[in-house]
Amino acid sequence: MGVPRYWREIPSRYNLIGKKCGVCGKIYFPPRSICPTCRRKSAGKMEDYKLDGKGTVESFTIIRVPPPEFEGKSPYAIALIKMDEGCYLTGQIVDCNLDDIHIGMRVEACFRRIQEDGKRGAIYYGYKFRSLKS
Amino acid sequence: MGVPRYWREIPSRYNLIGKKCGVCGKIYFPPRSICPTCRRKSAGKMEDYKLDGKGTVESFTIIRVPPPEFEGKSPYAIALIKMDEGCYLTGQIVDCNLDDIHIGMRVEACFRRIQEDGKRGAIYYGYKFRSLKS
Amino acid sequence: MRDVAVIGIGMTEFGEIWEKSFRELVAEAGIKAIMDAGIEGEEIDALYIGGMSTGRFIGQEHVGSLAVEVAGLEDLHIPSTRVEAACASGGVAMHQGYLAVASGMYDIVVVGGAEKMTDVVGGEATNILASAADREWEAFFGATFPGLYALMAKYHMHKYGTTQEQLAMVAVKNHYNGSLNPKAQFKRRISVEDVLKSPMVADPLHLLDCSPISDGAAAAVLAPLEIAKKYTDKPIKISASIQATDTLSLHGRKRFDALPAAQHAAKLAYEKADIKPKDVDVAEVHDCFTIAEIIAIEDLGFVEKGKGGKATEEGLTALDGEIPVNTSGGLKAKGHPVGATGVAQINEIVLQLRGEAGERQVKEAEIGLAHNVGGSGGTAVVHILEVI
Amino acid sequence: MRDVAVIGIGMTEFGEIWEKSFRELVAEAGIKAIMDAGIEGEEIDALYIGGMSTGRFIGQEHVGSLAVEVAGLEDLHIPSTRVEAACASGGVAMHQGYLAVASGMYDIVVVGGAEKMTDVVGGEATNILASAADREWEAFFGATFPGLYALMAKYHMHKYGTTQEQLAMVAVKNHYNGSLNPKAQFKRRISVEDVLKSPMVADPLHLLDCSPISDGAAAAVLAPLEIAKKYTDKPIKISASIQATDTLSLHGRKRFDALPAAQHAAKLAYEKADIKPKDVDVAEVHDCFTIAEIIAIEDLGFVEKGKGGKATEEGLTALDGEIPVNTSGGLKAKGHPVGATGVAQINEIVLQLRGEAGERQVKEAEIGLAHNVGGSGGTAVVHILEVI
Ligand SMILES: [Zn+2]
Ligand SMILES: [Zn+2]
Repeated sequence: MGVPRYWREIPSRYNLIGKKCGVCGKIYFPPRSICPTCRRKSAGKMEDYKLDGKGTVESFTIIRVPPPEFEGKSPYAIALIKMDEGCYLTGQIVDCNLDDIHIGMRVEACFRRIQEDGKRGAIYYGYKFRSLKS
Repeated sequence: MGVPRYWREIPSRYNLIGKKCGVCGKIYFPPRSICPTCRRKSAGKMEDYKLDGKGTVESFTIIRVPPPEFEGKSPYAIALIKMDEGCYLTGQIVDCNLDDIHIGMRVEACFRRIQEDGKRGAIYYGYKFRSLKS
Repeated sequence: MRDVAVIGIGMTEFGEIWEKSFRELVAEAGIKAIMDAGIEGEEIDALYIGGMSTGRFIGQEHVGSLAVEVAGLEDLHIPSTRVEAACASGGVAMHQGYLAVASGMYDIVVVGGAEKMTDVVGGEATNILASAADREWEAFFGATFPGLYALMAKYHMHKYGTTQEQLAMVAVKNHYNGSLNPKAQFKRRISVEDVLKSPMVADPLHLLDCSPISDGAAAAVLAPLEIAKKYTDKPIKISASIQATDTLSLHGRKRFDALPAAQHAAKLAYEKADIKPKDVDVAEVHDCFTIAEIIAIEDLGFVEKGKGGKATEEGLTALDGEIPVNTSGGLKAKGHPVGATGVAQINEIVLQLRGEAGERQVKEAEIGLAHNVGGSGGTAVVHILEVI
Repeated sequence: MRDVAVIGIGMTEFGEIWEKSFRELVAEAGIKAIMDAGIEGEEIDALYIGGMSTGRFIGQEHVGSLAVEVAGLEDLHIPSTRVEAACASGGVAMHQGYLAVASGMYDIVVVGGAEKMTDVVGGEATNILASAADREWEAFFGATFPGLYALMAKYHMHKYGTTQEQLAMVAVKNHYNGSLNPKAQFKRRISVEDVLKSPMVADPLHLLDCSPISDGAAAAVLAPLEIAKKYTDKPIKISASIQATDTLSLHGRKRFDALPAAQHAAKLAYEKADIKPKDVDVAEVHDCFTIAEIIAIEDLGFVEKGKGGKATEEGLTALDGEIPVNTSGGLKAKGHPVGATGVAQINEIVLQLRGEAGERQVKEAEIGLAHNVGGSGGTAVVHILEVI
């Protein structure tokens, strides 16, 4: 199963632009069409909002049996990250020793190659995270 | 999507062995576990029954846009065939000019290569039909 | 059993909607239907969503949960159920939603249907659509999905003298109707000659006898009729909703010139709604191929078995005919995102019965029918809707 | 709303069943359940069948129609509906079948669940199972399905001090139970050391913390309680059936140490059945991974949140414990043909409540619970069954 064409072009993957509810002000990433708190009142009022890219590791794992698309890339770290804006997302942690990853670790987004599709010759980019030196 | 492993080995594909209902005597091909007329009375009473392989074309079409597994094989004829035992099946008609195929045409089963799976190097065999010279 | 009404509808444009993902399509149709119904999220008791092969088209199963997330309903933890019956997935979602309300189990149920088909390459779509048929005993031997309908077409032509031109006229009519529908995938009018000159897919079906590969989503909001007026001035009553089945394989059927499941569903639906076929003012039928519409108008009793081709030629089913069929453009011209189709049909009938169908409005339409088929007839769903 | 009973059950052996196709598995489970219930085909009003990814595992969608054909019911044209909610597909089929009977819509409904997972090669199964999660925002970035549960495990360990050994003890217990179940995929008993020494899949989950890839099917026959005695001396009453949802994505949830959908379903189920968690005599819970069982027994209120590891260690959930959990071997040892699992759980609870569970029989089991989860918690279904 290749990556659907649409996905290659999801701009939020590059620019971390989520949504801010025009009613309650809450920030959502991945982007949502409706605020789960304000619901119909928020329809048409979800505005683009660019995340700062900084967050904290809430949990993580090391993938040692990868799916076919990540063959040859394991082991790699996947984390649940709480962004400073309050929303959560799933992403890889890179540029560090896997043993150094820990819950509570501060991270920042960087843009990297995520997958390749050998058959179609396509490369898909998006965010990963690295340790935030503060 | 490759052909599931199980399918390569469906013996009925080779030997045209269907089922005969032990209650009403009706013959089924493809094989069934339950007779749709006798239902629970037929459970456990569906006996193997080898078809003679002869039948009549009930309808047919020429496939000109083939699925990926039949790439390069089109045009080819697919027919709805009423077997002499009373059951119907779907199969290709081969060894004749496509223009000669007609509803009411008498045919007999022959055993042929159906599909190849380039990636796995597997070849799948089964029945096709050819004109019955009587 | 209580009466059920449609109180809201919504759908996306159909076509190759390259810039929107499956979830955005679902969100768009769902939000439109909810806004149309004027309900609050907290009022929704359950969701049903039809999708045929989301696992293969977009690598995503579990779209019931996805629908809850895109609708922002997760904190309510309401049941959301994906149903699948190939190209009848949308109709089955409607039927299951109808049952949920009719039985008194739920009050407000949102029904959706969606498919994103254009993201796969080339022949992959052909292979996926063959999963609506019997993979082991039909597709394995080389039968394609158009091929199965071609077998029915050839049989029908042989038995009743139906002609290629009559088949083509179904496409011509539906493209004409599609030209009046802003949401249709094809808005270009075509001629019988265009159809007959288009490449042959599976004799006797040409490319223009076949519905396209499409993206799209549709939704409808259901409520008990007794409270429907609270939400809308124009509730449309569902006077019958029947789901029926037959064998998965075409060769397993009792006959090849009809879809027995559709005949059965139609019979029960007419009984339930207490109407006759001739009482139907407008119908959306499952014209995945032109032959399918001809068989459908026979199975639905609009004409005698075998007379569908002739009736089409004579204009019975045209927009200004006695029983306008596929005023939306049908699957042929409106587009056929398989999981969405059954719900999109309901959208069209509701528009017609509300008198909101614009240029393609059928005058004084009071009773509408929707006929949705899965595979080569393994599933059929018939809905009858009425102005109240 | 009327009471509903299970009047028949049937299932195939689970495992790598190389010599049987999907349809043969469906036929076998269905026929066994129908024979067990002692019903005639003509009495069946509707079918519901759960299957997660039949389109990708065997290239076959439209399995509602397929089930009708394998059961020989096509001439009745009864509605047959495939439902899908990833690994909760079977539980959702049970719930939809329950609604259909409880609402008075139908009397006899046959519910099935099936999956044939071992026919695909290598990593393909991993990719398919990821379609239960959010393909765009989880799997795209490299998250696997075991990976999502590993995130929950790590979180739980960090927050509550749950240990790898406690996780392993879930597997040890369930393999022990599986050794007493003739239909289980794994009948080999294992030790904590075996689990900890098995290869790491996604830290902290080892291979033996994960349920296997399996083939299998299960079925159940439902009827209104008031007529159930006509068919069986031992009808088992469904005293609650609740289906709930949450976001598809794990990162979209309100918490990561629980499945809010399961907590919600459990709460409503206890209210409906009018019992407390401690009243449950035997439970089948969704242990797709060992951490899932620990979270499940907390979400179900058998223990306080955070105490699931300790309770497992202390034997609360062992066959001779206070609340025996996964007496069948669970998904871990019995096997996990995803679409079948929810219905197989009902099979086990019915066997236990009938007193027919053989060597693994729980003494005086009168109230049983089944807990089935889809994806990482996007869907949850809880059933409570009772001896009457
Ligand atoms: Zn808000
Ligand atoms: Zn018989």
